[in-house]
Amino acid sequence: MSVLVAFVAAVLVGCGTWLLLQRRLSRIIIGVGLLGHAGNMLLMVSGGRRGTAPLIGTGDPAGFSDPLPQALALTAIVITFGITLFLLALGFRSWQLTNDDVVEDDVEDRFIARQQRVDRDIADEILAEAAQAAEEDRR
Amino acid sequence: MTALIPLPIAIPLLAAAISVIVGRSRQAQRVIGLVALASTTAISIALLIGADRDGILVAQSGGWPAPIGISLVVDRLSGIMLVTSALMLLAVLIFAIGQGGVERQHVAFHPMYLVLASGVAASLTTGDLFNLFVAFEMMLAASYVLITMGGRADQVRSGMTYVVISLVASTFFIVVLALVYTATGTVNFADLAGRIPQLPQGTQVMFAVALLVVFGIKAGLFPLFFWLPDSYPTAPGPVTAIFAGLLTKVGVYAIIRTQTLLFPAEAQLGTLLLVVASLTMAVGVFGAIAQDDMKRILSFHIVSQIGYMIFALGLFTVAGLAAAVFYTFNNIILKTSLLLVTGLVERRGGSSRLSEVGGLVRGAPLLGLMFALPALSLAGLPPFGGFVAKFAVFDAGVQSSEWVVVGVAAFVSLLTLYSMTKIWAGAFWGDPDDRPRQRPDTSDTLGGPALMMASTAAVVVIGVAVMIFARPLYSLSERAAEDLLEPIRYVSAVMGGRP
Amino acid sequence: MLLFILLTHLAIGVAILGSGDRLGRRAFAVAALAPALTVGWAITQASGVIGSSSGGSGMSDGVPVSFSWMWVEQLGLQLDLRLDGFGLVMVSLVSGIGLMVCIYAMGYFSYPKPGTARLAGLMTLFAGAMLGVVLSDHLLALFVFWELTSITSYLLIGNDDRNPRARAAALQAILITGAGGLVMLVGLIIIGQSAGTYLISELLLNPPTDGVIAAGVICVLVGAFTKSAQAPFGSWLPGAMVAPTPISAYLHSATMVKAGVYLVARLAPILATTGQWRVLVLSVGAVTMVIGGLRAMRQYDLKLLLAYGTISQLGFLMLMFGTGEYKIAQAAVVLILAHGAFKAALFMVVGIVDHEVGTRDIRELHGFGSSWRPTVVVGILAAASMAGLPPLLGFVGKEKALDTYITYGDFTGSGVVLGVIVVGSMLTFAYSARFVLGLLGHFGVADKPNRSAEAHAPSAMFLGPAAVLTVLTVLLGLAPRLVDPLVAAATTALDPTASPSTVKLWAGFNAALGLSVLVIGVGLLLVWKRAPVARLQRRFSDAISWIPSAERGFLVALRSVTDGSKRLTAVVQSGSLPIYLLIIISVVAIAPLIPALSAWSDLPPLVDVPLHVPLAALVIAASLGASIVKRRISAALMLGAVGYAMAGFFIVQGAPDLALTQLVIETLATVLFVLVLRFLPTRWADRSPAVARPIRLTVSVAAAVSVFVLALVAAGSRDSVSEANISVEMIARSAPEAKGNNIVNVILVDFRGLDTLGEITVLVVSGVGAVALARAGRRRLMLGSDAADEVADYEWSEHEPVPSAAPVAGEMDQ
Amino acid sequence: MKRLLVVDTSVRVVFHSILVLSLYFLFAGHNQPGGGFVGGLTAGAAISFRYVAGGVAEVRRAFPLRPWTIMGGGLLIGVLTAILPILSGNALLEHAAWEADIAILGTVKATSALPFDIGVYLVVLGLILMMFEAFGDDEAIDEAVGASVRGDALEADSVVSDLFELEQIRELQLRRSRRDQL
Repeated sequence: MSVLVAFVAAVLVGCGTWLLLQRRLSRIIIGVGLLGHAGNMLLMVSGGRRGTAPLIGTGDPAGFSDPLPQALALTAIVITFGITLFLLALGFRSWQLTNDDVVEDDVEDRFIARQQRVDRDIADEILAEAAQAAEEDRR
Repeated sequence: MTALIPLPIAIPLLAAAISVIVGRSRQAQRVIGLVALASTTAISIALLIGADRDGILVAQSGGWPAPIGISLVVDRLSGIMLVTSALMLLAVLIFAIGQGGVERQHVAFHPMYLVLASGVAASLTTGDLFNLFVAFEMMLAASYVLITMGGRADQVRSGMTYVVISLVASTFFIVVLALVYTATGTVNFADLAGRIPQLPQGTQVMFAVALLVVFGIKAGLFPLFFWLPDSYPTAPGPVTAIFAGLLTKVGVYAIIRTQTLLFPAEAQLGTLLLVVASLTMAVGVFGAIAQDDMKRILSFHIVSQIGYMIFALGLFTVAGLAAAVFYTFNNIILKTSLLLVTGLVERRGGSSRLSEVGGLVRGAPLLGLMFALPALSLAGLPPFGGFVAKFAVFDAGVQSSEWVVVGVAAFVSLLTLYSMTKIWAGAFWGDPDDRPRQRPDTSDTLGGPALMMASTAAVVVIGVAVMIFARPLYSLSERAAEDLLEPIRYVSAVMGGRP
Repeated sequence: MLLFILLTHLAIGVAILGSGDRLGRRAFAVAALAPALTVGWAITQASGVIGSSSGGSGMSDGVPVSFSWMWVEQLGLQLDLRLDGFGLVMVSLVSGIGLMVCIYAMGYFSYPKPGTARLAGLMTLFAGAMLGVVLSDHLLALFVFWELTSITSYLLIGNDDRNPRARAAALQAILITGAGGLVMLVGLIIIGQSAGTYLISELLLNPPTDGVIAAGVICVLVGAFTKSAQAPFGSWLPGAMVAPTPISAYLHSATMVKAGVYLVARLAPILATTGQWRVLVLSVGAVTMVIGGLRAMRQYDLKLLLAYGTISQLGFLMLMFGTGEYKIAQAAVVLILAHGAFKAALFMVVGIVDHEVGTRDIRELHGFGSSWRPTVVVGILAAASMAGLPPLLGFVGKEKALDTYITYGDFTGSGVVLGVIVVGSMLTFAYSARFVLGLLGHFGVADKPNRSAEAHAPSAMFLGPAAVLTVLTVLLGLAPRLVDPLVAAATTALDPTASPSTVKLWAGFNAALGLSVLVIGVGLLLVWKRAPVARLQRRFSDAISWIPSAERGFLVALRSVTDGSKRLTAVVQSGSLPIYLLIIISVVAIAPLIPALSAWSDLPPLVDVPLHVPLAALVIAASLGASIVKRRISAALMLGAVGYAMAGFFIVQGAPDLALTQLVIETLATVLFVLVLRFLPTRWADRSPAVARPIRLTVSVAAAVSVFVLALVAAGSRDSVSEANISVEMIARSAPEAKGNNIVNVILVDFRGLDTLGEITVLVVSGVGAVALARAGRRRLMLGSDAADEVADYEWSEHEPVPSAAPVAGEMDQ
Repeated sequence: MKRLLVVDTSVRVVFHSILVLSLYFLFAGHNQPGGGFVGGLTAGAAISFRYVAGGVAEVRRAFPLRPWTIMGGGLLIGVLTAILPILSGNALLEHAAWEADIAILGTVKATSALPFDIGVYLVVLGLILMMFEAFGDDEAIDEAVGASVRGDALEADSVVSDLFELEQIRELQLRRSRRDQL
């Protein structure tokens, strides 16, 4: 690994993070794509040395690049590709439903956050009742 | 016996492939799914017995000796988890078939569910860090489809959160994998266990923390769990049940496995785990108290209880690990049964919101019983299995003199009890007439369709069986814990004669 | 047989619960079988357990009956049951009174409502659990039964579940006793671990002396205090009075609330000299006894009067048992028997009044007709026993208590405690008198309807159980020798070193008798001057009203927990994906960075291949571009450019397979991306940025720095591992054994074929999932069935259209 | 859609040559760069040409088999190659190899890794086909969108199109509960 490769991976991660931290699914997908490239970049150099293509009969096996990370990277690329397609489908469905691909906040969480729930909590009910009972008791 | 090891992965996968092809016939899909999961259950039980009797079982895929090929390993911990998950998967499948709903309407339900089963089994048996990534992806990919099955707006919304966060976590997993291979030149667990101790200590701790964080996202540790209570409740009923029961616990399994096997004592994260565990327990249970929807309450409890498991793990003693193992499988059973009951409540009362249902115990006393047993167990009240689990955790904590965490755990346990009584008082007690209700279905005298009731009852009975057979099960957990604290057993079983 | 008794309770209870409401009030007849059986069995065991010796001659030679069953012995969880002398006392209380209550309940529930049978079933289960508490020799088994009594009590209090007050009281009871139970569990674990055993009988022989045990003692006592409604945890008991009277009589006066006292009695001989035991037990007991008495004196509801009286009496029992002196404990045994008998009888009388008149408010009682005379007599006798008047059992107990305290109370503060007991007894006399006067109609208010005079007198069966208990009180008071052997055996069981004395009605002229006279005298004065006393009390309670009461404290605590939970959840659970990602990425970036910095080593070469430089420039430029551009399509193309540059890297690195895959995938991904993006608006605007830009930037930079450092640290650590990469062996084995020359492909399909299998599974899944989602809007097309309706499983969003439906996706056509 | 004969023909020619290339990648993969993934993806690229030429109908004409079946079949082949060795007492995914000397071709090696690679190929191919079914079926998409405009198929979902307005949802829920009470 060289400093340059680590730096490129770092830039990819930085840009990917920047894209992840907002609401558009299509940007998020691009961000995830950049992160994936960073992972592949690191996998690619993880064998520790550069070499010729690992094909038996094309050269000295000692000069081959490490084939295992290549296989791992290939698997990772394909898996990320598959999941990204699914994410695209989610964006597509979101467009069907809302005409946009914004990732909205969770409604229930927002209700709780705004203390807006109209339905009174069972606990509240019970507590109020108990408080009343205690009050009567005090007379 | 070792020939059986790949089958819990392969059989559901084969069934999934066939199930995709025969997509037009729901009947055929059902038969395939049931046969596959039933045989998986039987094989898992055989594997557990084998692993307990003969020690760690290893199969090398492709016949290549470790670390060239991918090793599949069943030790006692894997075996326990395999059996528990297979039982739950089977029960929930029967429940789903009884419910109709998404199972009946959607071609893809059965294949996805079977892939999920296969992915879970693969995660639990693999002895390879990269294969663990692939297994997680199988499991997660299937879960993405299942959680959005139906394509409703709220599902798409929560699905986006769930998928994006899981995907980010997976990407970080890749980065960590790349770095692990960079530093050690291997991805095989047993091989790593020999190589990681040679690294400088800072690097060891770095990897320990990085893996903890990566799996912590899947397991739902504080502060990485926020996606969980938002997304699980939107899935179709049976899917929520199996997610709640299994998925996070597979993350916990991965944490237990990697933290005990890969890292030597001086790189273990005892204190960090204890702090994280306390926060997870507390924040989870506070979240549960703030909720109104049964599904959401129970989802927050998932988080809270993960804290107990991590607490027990963080002690790194035999008692602690035994408690962690016992707590984990018991919790899988409890969570599954509670969410299945929630599904029935939803059907019976027309909603799973406590403000919209009530008085169910009068019309459906059996439902009340099926909720009460696991709920009391979850709250750790004796003499249920949950009590034994909680007691084991406390006992181990006291042994290690971790007073503060034991105190937090006790307090959280009380709040869990409060939360369960809140559900009980809200859904099962009270007057249903003064609550807005929707589409209540009170046609069944039992409390729900027979097949749904039967499968739920079966899971509840399994939970009760944990109580009755607590002694052999705890002994088993203890033996599993001893294995975990002696990683050399695992290493020599996988590597054979090799160094 | 011990286990059989418990299982019988379980079986009968479950059977009654299972039968639903079919049995009606006859359920109590079935329920009575269990205590009847237990009483019968206890009688057969009595001679053996008590032994032959009588009180005066010292040690009892009774042999306990025991049973042991391993549950999880590695954890020390096991079921050890043991019936000894004290156990016998408790069993006779639990099952004797249980039997009476069952018979009484048949009269009480003469017009059963739905759910009555459930009460009977739960009561039987409770009785079983309570028997378990008093029969357990093992602390953890005791705890198990202890919690079971809490659960059944919860269900019994809340049985009238449509009544919000019943639900509230049930919640309060289970939370307070549950909290105490948890603390107690921790305490038990501490004691058990430091003593090496959980068996009470073994602890008695070898009391632990470890340092941490002081903490365990405090924890255990908290549990005992909550269960026995001691100050400041007593608030749940008055609330629990919403339960039907038979339940209150049984659980909340005669049995369950005595569990805490029971535990203190068992542990006092072992732990009384340990840590803060005596200070805690005696001060809490004293405060409880006085406050309970004072509050009882102010009640108008007969049942609440008795409830506060119970609290006061429990405090009294704590003062007796908590000393750990067997002489005093012997008096306490008499007292616990007496209390069980008279308090149950009093509750039953109140229940009769409530049932026949329809009120328990003494202001609405105006005296009863002559047909009520037996009931009133029973009530007066029982109250007299409570007040400690001779020649009743209550007097015998109290007299002995005072006597033993005077004679044997030789520990610090015993004088103060004696004073408290005297004052408490005066109050007891006062509220007992209030009960009697109330029953006789002295508090009747003229403007309230007089219903009591013409109310129906209770049937013989209804009154019978109370009468029996009262007869016992009189009988045993006159002839205390009858209980003498039992009391002696119980005392010996509590403390093997004890040599119990005889229980007498008339112990001669001594200091205790003088105190008794004083108590009765002052008590009479309090009754005679009750109006000024009440005024004084009101003024006093107004003056101290700023001190938060226990109820208030409980409510405030609970409310602050729920409010705090909401507030905390509102903050941490924002529901917003960008914020979740922000937190997750921050943790992911920073957590491993900290240990990594300590492993920082020398930098590797800046550049190892010159060709990397232009490729790196391209990647960096394209990825920065992708993050900045405003058009979706441009961003997608930028991502494609990064992908192609990556392929270039792969080629340079010697990975043609990877490069090929990358090229094709990048092309396809771009095509598909564009296919989807064509529907979406071309530009994006951050309508409401979830994360402020500076924070976004900081976290992005942090993540980048973290990856940079981690990568270099990992690379720098490679040299410290001696073994070669595992791929070396793969290269060697690829051609000869796997018959393939392309090693990457061999790894994919052979060495690591399992990965590939998983990978194609993921592809299948995402393909199926993507189609399913993309077509979710037109399920009909895909499934060939009209599926739209039930897929969504009762979710609100799929109900019929609501009038003001928001705008639909029409704009997209423009 | 209007179609140009030239485009049509050239696309078909290109399509078939790319398909052949993809098969070459598949079969040569064990010894040279290529393999099931690359092969399948290349075939996918070929499909995209057909799609450009004639939309999803053209894609369906090129591959009359349902994508479901192709994917399921591919996975089935893959799993079977993994499981079958177990039945004969070997390890999961253990491959057998045969070598034969044939006069003209020289030494031909065949391993059971090939069917596994074929499975991979089919899955990838099926995936690409499915993607075009999912995102490329313009007619069906228009129909679905039309339906949502008309308010039948998608009516319930489009109600929540403005999720951002919490108050609206709140109001909706209240109105619904009121309606249910009636």
